[in-house]
Amino acid sequence: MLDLALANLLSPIVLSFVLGVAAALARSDLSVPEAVAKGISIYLLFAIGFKGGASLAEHGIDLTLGLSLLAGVILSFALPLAGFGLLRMLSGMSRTDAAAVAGHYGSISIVTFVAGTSVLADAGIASEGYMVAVAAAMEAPAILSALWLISRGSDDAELSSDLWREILLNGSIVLLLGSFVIGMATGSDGLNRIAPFIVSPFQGVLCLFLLDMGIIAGRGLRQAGVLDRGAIGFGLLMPLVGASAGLVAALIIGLSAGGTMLLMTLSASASYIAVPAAMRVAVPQANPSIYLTLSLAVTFPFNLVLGLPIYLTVAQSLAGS
Amino acid sequence: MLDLALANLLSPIVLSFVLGVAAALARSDLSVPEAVAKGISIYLLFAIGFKGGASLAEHGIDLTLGLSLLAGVILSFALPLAGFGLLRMLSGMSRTDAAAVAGHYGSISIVTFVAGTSVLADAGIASEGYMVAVAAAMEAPAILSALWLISRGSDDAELSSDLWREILLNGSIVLLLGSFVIGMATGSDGLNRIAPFIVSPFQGVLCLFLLDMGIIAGRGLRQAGVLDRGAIGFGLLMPLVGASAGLVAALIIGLSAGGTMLLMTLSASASYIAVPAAMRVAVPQANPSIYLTLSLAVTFPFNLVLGLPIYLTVAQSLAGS
Amino acid sequence: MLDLALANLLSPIVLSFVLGVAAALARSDLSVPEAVAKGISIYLLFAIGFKGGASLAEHGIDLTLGLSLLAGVILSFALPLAGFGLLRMLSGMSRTDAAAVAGHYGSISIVTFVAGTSVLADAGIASEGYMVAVAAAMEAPAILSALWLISRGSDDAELSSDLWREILLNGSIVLLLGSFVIGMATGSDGLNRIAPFIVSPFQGVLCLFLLDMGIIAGRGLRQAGVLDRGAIGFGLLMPLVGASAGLVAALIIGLSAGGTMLLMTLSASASYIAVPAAMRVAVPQANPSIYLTLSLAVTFPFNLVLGLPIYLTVAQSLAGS
Amino acid sequence: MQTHDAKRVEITIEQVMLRRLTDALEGADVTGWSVLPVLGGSGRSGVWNREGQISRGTGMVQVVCLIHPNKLDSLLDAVFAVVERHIGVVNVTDAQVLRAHRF
Amino acid sequence: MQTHDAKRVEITIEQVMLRRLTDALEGADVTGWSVLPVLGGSGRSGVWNREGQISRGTGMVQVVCLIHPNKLDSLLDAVFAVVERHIGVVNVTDAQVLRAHRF
Amino acid sequence: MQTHDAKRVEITIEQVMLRRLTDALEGADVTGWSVLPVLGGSGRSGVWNREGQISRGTGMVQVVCLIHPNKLDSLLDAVFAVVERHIGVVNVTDAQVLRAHRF
Ligand SMILES: Nc1ncnc2c1ncn2[C@@H]1O[C@H](COP(=O)(O)O)[C@@H](O)[C@H]1O
Ligand SMILES: Nc1ncnc2c1ncn2[C@@H]1O[C@H](COP(=O)(O)O)[C@@H](O)[C@H]1O
Ligand SMILES: Nc1ncnc2c1ncn2[C@@H]1O[C@H](COP(=O)(O)O)[C@@H](O)[C@H]1O
Ligand code: NA
Ligand code: NA
Ligand code: NA
Repeated sequence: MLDLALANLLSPIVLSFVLGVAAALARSDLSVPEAVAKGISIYLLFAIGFKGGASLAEHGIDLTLGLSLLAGVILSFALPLAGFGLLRMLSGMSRTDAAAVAGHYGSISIVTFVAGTSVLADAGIASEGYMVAVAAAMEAPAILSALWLISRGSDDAELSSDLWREILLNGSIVLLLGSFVIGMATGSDGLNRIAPFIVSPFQGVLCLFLLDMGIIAGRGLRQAGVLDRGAIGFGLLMPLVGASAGLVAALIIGLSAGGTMLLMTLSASASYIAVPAAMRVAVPQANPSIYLTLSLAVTFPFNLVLGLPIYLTVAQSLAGS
Repeated sequence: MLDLALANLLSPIVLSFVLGVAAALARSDLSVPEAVAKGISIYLLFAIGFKGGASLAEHGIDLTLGLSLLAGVILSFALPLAGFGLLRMLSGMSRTDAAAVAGHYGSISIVTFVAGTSVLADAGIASEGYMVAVAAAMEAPAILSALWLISRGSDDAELSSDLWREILLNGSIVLLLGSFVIGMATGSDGLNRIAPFIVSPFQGVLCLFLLDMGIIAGRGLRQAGVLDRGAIGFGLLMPLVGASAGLVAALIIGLSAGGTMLLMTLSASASYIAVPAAMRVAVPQANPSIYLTLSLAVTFPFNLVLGLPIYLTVAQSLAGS
Repeated sequence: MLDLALANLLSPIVLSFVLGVAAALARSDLSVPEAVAKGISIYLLFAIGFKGGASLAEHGIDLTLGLSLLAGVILSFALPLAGFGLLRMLSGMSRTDAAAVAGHYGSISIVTFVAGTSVLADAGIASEGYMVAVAAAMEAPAILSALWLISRGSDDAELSSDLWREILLNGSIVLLLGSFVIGMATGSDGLNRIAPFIVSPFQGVLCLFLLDMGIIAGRGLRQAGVLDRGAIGFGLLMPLVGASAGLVAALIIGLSAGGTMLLMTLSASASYIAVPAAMRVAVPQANPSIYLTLSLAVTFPFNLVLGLPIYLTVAQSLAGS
Repeated sequence: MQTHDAKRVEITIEQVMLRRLTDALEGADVTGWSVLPVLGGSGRSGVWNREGQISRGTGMVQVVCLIHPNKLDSLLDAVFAVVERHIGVVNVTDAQVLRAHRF
Repeated sequence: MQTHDAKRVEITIEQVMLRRLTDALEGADVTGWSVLPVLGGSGRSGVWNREGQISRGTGMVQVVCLIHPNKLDSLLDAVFAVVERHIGVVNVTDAQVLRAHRF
Repeated sequence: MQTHDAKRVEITIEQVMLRRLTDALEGADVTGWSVLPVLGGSGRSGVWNREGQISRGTGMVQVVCLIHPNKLDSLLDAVFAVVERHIGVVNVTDAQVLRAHRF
């Protein structure tokens, strides 16, 4: 496992992230234009969705597909409750802030997922193509749990049908699921046609994206003063809690080693696209610096650098044939 | 032909467009940043121009080159007159609006052309490299016809020398012709050097572009209320009128099946870059919602989904050796 | 050498630049969005840095590495002094303007360097991977020389520690050196993983970048009225002075032909990213139109079109085994 | 040139709230506005900066509304209902406009 | 700090008309202005939005001009000649500027 | 709706000077501002345009600051210290704000 961790640490992807963090901490003016960062994220979502769909088309629909989706939804609903409890124990933050943070950890980070697939690809390990759909299914339920936690306290959270539609139809989900369906419909034929765009340069593009994520995370770290020690502890512990829950679910369902690793990764990761936007609308009184900093500047780096090799090692020794 | 239509419908390109339309109709916030959309369009114009030029350099200048350019110019001048007549018959819109719309259908849509070349490439059918130059030649004449139609009525349209220069030197024409010349000058040698950029990933990039076009078209469809039924009928009928005229011209000139299909495609397509800008300057009293919606939300999807396989089938059975 | 000059002139890269210049001179509205131009420059810096580092990792650290860095620093310090003298002889511009311009010529233009490596690649000539680090080392010292020249006169120039940090940690340097280190750390293994992104499409991307540079240079040429004849003469002569100094240094150190050509190119080139920003902050009284126009609209085209083949010919006949 | 009294209302609001704001404007019968991008800023909730961001949760935009003075109160009521619980600032200046029939 | 009376003129105009507007400004001897991007908006001709657009025919920009009050009339005449037949809005506010010799 | 007097200060300044300006604002105890992009413009030092630029040396941004009127003088002093030797323009308009406790 140490080997794997080291190999991961020395991958261009992780080093690009580290470069971004270092640049931001040193207050360099290195930055990626917002439009370019968004363009790259569209590329990544499209590529990962399409490849997942095409792989599903080739390998056929598995009996475990439905179970995996169900497991994802349950994990997304349940993890915020565990997270909330943990956070109230470890940190002194308010109920509302704690609930908002917990919601992020039930949902998922698609870049962490992408980095996970790239670790699998490097190790030559296959995984279920539909894990992309599981990722999409896990985005929203956690938001409901967070809002329920908040409304149980004195504070109120507004969940209009409008917001509900916004959450379910947010751009990332639509693109991920849409390209998944396109990949499924066009199969390996379609994949071959656009592979020189979505397969070969994928890892390189991911480097630039992680450079940008590193810059943003580094900027976040400079504001880490908003977090008490307990919160930081939570940001490092909660991914392991999530990964363990994901592991149990994967073993029950009987996913392959690759699929197990990805479900662990999803469960361990914390949202920073869909959930923050929903929280701003529904719970404006929750402090965005807390959840953005925790998710992006603490948990994301942890997962990228240490989490992924851990999840892979565990998954390989416990799951699959 | 049904086979071809189905294959086209299930191509990643068309499905990406459909995804964009669906996302916009469902009011998802999925969107491509303006800068990225413009960047992709620069890439596509550069690639298509360069490849056309390089192909011309390799296959030599054909006798039909001059004739094709001439045919393009004549079609561009003439089609707005036919379109104007048809539109006045079918729809209740004002003379000025009708003339402005007609101008769009004489000119061309470069994305439709690009999608056409990609359908040809999939079918393994060659075409004359200089069709790119014909596309460029067809952009502007239609604007003159539209302005003439407008000035014949009571309304006035201003065609200053300034505007004239703007039309002839608009960015898309300059880039398309410029890269065509570069491709011609550097030939297959130059092409080989940049093929990993402009050839292999082309179809994949086109998917993302059509995703964006789908979003814009879908947004347009939500405003389709500005169009009466006759106008929508025009948007579906006029491409067939244009394609027929293009077909006749191609048969007279003796283009290959591929070239015939492309001339039909050009004639069938409606501008939404060069002509709208010219109309805003010269005929501000014409309602832009009408011509933008018709061109982008009615005719473009029709051509992309149904038109292209029709034009290909017809061209293959009537033209070439 | 004429052959080489012609081949260079007819490369897609140079022709794309020419297209951009022509479009801007003809007042076409062709333009690349700012975010896209910045995105491409990030790509180029990342790719060139990474490849340099990976090549160093493979070929091992050369005895000449340290000497080359030292030579670069000395050239960067010294060339502004020579440039200042030459400029005062040739042109009537003020001391302050002359010193600001001279600073640009001691520092380097990374795009000129990139174009140089691409000329080498076309000619199949290898070069020392660490030349990228030399490029980074040459960015800043020239700024000190310029500020010293200015403060010697009556005018004052402000060099706060803040500005100092900004110069040393400007985004381009950090990205170039950072990706150089990543390339070194991950070696040919890392390179292989992202080669389909940073190697194969590199030349094509460079074409689009030079199209943009051409547009900016062309716009600059339209304002060339700010330059007197002597200044323009300086912009054409100074690169040759710089290249000669670079040649001598390379011969003393014993660089390969490729490395010699690149050191000549670096010395011949004039900054237009790092130095202009520093000058705006430290010497606001210096006229930016003068140094930007000279660097971008006079010297850059000269180097790209004529300089590079000259430097290559000279380097090949005098250096290396 | 003849000009007419008007009010220029400038609302800096979170991007996620934009659609809700424009819906409220329409509800208050205000149909003219322009949205300008904001790159970054500082306020009571800290400093922010849009560069490199992919999160849809961060970032403000500026909505500029020119209106007839007698519509100001209903506009401000509508705006306030949206920004009340959210971060953001609203300012009003006296202005003169050409072509008053448009407002 | 000493400030001086000035007028702040803000012109929201179609991007395609920008060069014509700045030419007209120059014609009226106005040589200072800044152009700001507009992301979207709403007016009598409907709602628009710049996202994902490649068409050069859509979209507005905002031109801000600070001028000496006694130049206002000639500026407005020049502007009006350009926007007259086109969509767009113009507003003027009273302002104070530093360094009045610049205007 | 109850509004309160305020000043709207708009500073158009070179992008390279932005951090220095915001530092100066903080030094003058001004903690609320927004930064807007500027696409291009014209002034005594000529015409410029951001399109396609990669140079960090070119280009302006616009900083908008809403403040309580009694803070205006110290703000202008702070701003002037930064723009004094640099290009850029500053204007102040009278404004009304909601939620005055924020300024
Ligand atoms: N006084 C102000 N002047 C201009 N913009 C402000 C001001 N206060 C806040 N803002 C903007 O509104 C955002 C949120 O403000 P706040 O709610 O105070 O954190 C800031 O980041 C700025 O972009
Ligand atoms: N009252 C207004 N306040 C601010 N911007 C406006 C207003 N009216 C129109 N605009 C802007 O000008 C564009 C065209 O307006 P119109 O000519 O009314 O369609 C709109 O889309 C807005 O961007
Ligand atoms: N009178 C003005 N109104 C609006 N913006 C101006 C004005 N004068 C200058 N600017 C802006 O400030 C920049 C620099 O101005 P200057 O220092 O006069 O060259 C210009 O390019 C414009 O973007
Ligand atoms: Na999770
Ligand atoms: Na047509
Ligand atoms: Na140099």
